[in-house]
Amino acid sequence: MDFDLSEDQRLLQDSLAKLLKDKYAFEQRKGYMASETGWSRDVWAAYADLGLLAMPFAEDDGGLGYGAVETMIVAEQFGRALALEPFIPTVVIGGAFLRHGATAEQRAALVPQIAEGKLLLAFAHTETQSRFDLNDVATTAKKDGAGWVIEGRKGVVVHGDTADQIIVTARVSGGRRDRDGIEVFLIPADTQGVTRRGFKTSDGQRAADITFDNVKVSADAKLNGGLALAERVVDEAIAALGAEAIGCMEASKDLTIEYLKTRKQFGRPIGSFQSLQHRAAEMMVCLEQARSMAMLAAMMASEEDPAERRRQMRAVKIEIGRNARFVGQQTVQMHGGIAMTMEYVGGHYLKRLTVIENMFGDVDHHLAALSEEGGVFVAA
Amino acid sequence: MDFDLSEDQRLLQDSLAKLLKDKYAFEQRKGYMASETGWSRDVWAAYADLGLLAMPFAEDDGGLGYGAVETMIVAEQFGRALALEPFIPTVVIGGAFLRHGATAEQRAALVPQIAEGKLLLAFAHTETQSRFDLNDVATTAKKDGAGWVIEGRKGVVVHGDTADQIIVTARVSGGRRDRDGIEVFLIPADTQGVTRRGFKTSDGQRAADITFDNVKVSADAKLNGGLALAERVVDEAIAALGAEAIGCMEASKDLTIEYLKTRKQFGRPIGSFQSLQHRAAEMMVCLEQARSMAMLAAMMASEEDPAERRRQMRAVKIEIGRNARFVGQQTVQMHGGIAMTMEYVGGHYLKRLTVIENMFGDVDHHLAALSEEGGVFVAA
Amino acid sequence: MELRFTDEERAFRQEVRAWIDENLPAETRERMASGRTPTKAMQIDWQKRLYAKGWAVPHWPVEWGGQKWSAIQRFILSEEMQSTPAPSPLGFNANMLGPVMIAFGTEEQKKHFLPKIASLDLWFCQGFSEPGAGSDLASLKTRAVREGDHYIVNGQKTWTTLAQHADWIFLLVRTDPGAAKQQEGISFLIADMKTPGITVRPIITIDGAHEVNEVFLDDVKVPVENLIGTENRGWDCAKFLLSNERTGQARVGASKERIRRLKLIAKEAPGGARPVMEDPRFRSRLTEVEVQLKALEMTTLRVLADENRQLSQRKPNPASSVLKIRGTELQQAISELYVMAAGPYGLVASDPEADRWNEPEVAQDWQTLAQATYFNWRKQSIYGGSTEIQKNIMAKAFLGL
Amino acid sequence: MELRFTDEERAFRQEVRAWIDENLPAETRERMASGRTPTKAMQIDWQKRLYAKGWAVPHWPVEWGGQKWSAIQRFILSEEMQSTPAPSPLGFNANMLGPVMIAFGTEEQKKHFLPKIASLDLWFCQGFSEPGAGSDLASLKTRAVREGDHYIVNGQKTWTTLAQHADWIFLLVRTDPGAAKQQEGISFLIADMKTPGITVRPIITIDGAHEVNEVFLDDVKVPVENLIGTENRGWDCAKFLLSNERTGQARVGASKERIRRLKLIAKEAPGGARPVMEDPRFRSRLTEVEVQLKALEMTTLRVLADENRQLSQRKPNPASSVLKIRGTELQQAISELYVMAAGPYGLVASDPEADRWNEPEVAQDWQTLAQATYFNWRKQSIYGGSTEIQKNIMAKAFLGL
Repeated sequence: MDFDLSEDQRLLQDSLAKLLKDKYAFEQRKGYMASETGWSRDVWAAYADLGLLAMPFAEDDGGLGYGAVETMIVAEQFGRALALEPFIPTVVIGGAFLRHGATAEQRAALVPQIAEGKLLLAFAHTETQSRFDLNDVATTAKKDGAGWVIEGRKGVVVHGDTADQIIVTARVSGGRRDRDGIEVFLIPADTQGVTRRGFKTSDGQRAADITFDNVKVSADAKLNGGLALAERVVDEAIAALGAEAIGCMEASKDLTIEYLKTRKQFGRPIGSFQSLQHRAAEMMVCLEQARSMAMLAAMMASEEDPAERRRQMRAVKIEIGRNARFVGQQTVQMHGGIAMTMEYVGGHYLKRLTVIENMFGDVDHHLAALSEEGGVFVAA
Repeated sequence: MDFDLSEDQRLLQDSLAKLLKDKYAFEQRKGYMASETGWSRDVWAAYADLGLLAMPFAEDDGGLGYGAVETMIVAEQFGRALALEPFIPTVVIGGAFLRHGATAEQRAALVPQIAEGKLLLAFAHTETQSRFDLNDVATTAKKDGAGWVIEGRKGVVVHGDTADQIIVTARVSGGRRDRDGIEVFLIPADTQGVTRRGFKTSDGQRAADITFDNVKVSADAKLNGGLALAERVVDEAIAALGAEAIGCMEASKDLTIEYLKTRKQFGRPIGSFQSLQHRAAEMMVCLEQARSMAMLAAMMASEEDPAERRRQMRAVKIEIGRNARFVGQQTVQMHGGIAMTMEYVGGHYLKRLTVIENMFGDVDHHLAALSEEGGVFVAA
Repeated sequence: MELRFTDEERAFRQEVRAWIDENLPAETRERMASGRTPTKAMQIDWQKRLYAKGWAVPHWPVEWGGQKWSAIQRFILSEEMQSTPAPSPLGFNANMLGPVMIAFGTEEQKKHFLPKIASLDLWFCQGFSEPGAGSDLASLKTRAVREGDHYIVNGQKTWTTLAQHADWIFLLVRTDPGAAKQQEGISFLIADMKTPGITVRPIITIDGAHEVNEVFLDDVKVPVENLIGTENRGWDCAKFLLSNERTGQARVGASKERIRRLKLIAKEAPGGARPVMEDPRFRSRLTEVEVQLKALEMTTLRVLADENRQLSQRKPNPASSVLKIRGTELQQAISELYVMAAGPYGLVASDPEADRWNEPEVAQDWQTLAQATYFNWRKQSIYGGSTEIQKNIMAKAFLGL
Repeated sequence: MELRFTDEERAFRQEVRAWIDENLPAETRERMASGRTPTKAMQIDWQKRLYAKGWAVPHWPVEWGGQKWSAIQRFILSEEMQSTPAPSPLGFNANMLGPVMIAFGTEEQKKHFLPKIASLDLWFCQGFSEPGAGSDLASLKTRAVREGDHYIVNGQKTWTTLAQHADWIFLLVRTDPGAAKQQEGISFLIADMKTPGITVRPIITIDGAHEVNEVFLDDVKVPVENLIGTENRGWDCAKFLLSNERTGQARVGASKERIRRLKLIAKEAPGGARPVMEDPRFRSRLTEVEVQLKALEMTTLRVLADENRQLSQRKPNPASSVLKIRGTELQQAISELYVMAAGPYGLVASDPEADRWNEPEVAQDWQTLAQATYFNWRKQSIYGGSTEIQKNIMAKAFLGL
């Protein structure tokens, strides 16, 4: 067991940190956010130059063959910077679907495009009735000759408005909540019958509501793996989102401590008040506990036993979610009014952390599921 | 609406406070606790002299005709003093059974004895399998000529070891958890077949495990009202226990604040440390919120609609339980080691509050039930 | 001790409820039920109706438009408005400036201003906070220099709620910078927002709302007759104002309304296999909040019933800090329950221009408001005396430190 | 970064587990599984077996009976003992006095004492706390005056854990009352408990247990060769001792064992309609604790893996405060879960003389222990550096205040 970064990993971390320092000052970020895409194509190109978009793919497919630890390192930096680009939808989630569910031909065709920053992906799984249940799928896929016809509607597709291809869960058989009968399709966004309506999410990022109206796709649009594939990919996404949350919490904590040191009230730095000191200490405890879980997630992302992986990822989601909420709220509370404003970065951490908590299941969702699955220490 | 005590009520409060000041110094209490009964017959006689034991009974029955507010006042004082006598089992619970479930003849025979301090009662409802459910009754009562035969075992009968008569729930028909088919019996403790095994409870008070082995009682041993009667009585007991908890919390808070003011560490009173100040403020908030609920309980104790009464009493149990736990724990934490010892009163408040929380249903028990009954504000 | 509402109080509640039902415009009620604040026009319209009925400022003396009501009656009116929900009379006018002027103002000031304050003919905003001051209000730097029969005011105020709607502002200024203590040498002024030199700049909060503003004061000429109370003794007015009407901060009626609405919503809110309301964990969390709210309602009544004694002693009841601390926590907790209920569709940002769209919504209205409200309500534990300040006050009051 | 145990580490765990299974007496395991502390005889017996195997003090240098193990290996041994459960080597000997003597003791002291400390031939207790000192350890008043080749010690120690079993005591005494700072002028001594003038008086804690004691020192003659380190520099030893082995304070292995046992118990524990474990709320609370415990396990491993770096820098890792704070909270939370599971039968007090009874029990053993353990474990956030002190340390470490 070894928690130190390798030389290469440290290099990756440093070079990305440098890039973000240059490109992601708060004012720059505001500009990206106000743009039509809601993020920066230039910065995306810079990520491509750094190799970030090729990271998780096998070298044979044109990637770098990096693993979950590297994803963690990168996502953490994105969290610190509150980066807006669709790294997780395209590279982490889209990448995992391609790695685990696509044919060699598909990978050969798509991976280089992703690596070069030319192909964006998004994952459409939420439906109005589904809440957080991946198996709750009313969207249908019906055989149509050699191909398929997709019908249905997906909501809150993160970065779905700018994606070139949409990865969609659809039901080929069974009842709405059956675990069997779900397949995953890769559908070009410009296919006839696909209608997208983009909107801002509560953290200022972008998502889309997408309807599929008699959408005809070819046979090879169906990836291999069905629901099990989607669950595996989501577990990898949870690991990456967890790492992003750590970066966000750490920046939030650093900002708060800096503020406590410099801001004066009643003639002294507010950080000299013991009640705030203890709260800051508690933030630190929360951050370290959450960081441990992000590491656990990186470790479990490649776990082959799906039940064990799922259980540990639920624990990750719960612990990071709880602690992120505390850190986000206390960042605002200890700053006071200033962090309630759009013009100050503090409140944006709270917003991003709230969104992360609510992606792929909130704390209570996983708490309920995990406690029904017997808890964390079942076999230990 | 008026939250002030009447002149008579203030007099009652003052005279009891004075009595307890004389009789319930911590060292005296230790003596009572170490005695065979675990409480003081002398002090019990003093309560009788003060009229406390006649309080809730109708004047026609030889009582004072006082209501739930007076019970609250008295129980709060007992809480402050950590009094050990069986006031709640005999006067509050036993009294309520007699008032609501006994015949005029029974009341005429028993109330004067209680008022004079000559008759002690205890309520036997818990069974090994029942947890907190009053309707979970395996003890049976079978018709036997004009009378009944009782068979079964009851656990944790508070002050059951010294009681002269035991009030017992028993099943005359139906399945173990049916709400129908439960009756309440008043059984002299010296009836053949009644075996008692007394023991200390975790707060140093006394209880008994009681077995009923072919216990034959006469027809008039059965009170009128069955489970509904028992539930009504328990709701009155919850109100009294809540008031006792308030007294206990208040004394606990006062002790802690006094300690914070006088105890010095690092060259200054520990009460000058802001983290402890804020914790003390939170104790105060908890106490005031709990006190409000004790008043609500006094108000609802006479509510005739059992569903509404039950719902509000659950809220009382939950809020007082939660806040009592905080106050009890913080009393020990803010004192440090000293309150971990038997020789100091601080820890005894925590112990008594813990026991109160676990009588007639703990916080989670009532939280589950109340949330299934639709919550607090159903009709508002 | 009588712990139930009397028959008269119950009858009064019915009267209030019936009158509100009859007089509150449907659009106002709907907008508020959705969880939004009323528009300026709605606020003015409603307060004028209340004023005409004599209910805008019942806690004021009768001669200035008040009612000889008990504290309980005032509570009932306030709670009924919150539960409907209807707008409450503007706090800056009814609860802050009005009582200060009644206590400290001249007869001329009272005659001229109080009716306009009560009826909302003049909308007042509060110029207390300054950049860099935060909870340390008395460290304010805005200067007012007497020149003839005017004060020349220079400085900056911030967190000025609804300054964009205001006709007038009441503000604390430093008139004697040489005073020994920072609480001394402060004066309490009122000024017309149209006075040259006053500039309002919006502050957008993290939920995207425009509620608060910066107010810049640049050589603003304020006539000396706009001084309230004694020059350099403005801190007395400020303290009086801050200790006034803390009971309102619990906002129990509003929280009860939000809970009731949440229960209806959660019964329909998709929760995968079953509606959110059928999840035992969600229900437990909701019930935990309800129970605390019930206790807070009782605590509010206790503080109210004690109000006369408190007023005669002119010192705040420490239990009033309980109301602010727990009231805030519960409002925040309720906002978190809405976020939970909204689930993934809570990610959809509320769009202030949503009314203009003809397309189908991408999420239900309440879902899009859930996170915005959660973010916005973080302010509750910061403003009006932060939770930390409330605990300092309590510690002082009963630790004597 | 390699976040999994290596094959070697896994094999080592198997070896440790097998050896413990084979060597731990059944009565010891049973007593500990019931949630009780081991008897004196059990503690000594087990530590002697560990010593014989070379596992009593693996973190010590090899020459004094240690092993060349990685921090992870030491963690594995410790966790396996906690999970079995088996007694851990006595902390006062293995983790406190031993390392201090290795760092500060003379060759003679080491040769004479270290083997006895490791094997528990001599049971040591810790004489640090004094009445009135609490968390302010350095304010200690016990005096030692040098007279010839002895120190004459007078004073009182308190909270002395298991002094009733101890053969020897290590203690802090004030040798120079005139020193400028209160941390100066303190010395670190060891003394035979049989020395005339040492009296032990039990302190009974609120759960009824006799774990701690007062130790009175009345003209106690301690030979000067029993001084550890330099006279008047005893605070260095104390600081070294206190910063040492914080990772052990998380007690993750023990908490995991308690959780596992609770799950078995709760499956049978009567909950009215169904066993306690089938109540979704109870399960959620249990799972919340488990999740935090999992995180703490990872945090412990991180701190351990970082230990060598920390040791070389001779300053404590601030994350070690995380371990104490959360470790304590979780142990206390678990004790509350046992109370919940026990329900009404949790009111039955544990009877220390229960063994003597032949009658049927009035409650199950674990039920009678639930509240006692809950009461007893309130100490966890008080001793060994209270939670408040831990947070002060953290604030200092990263706020620099």
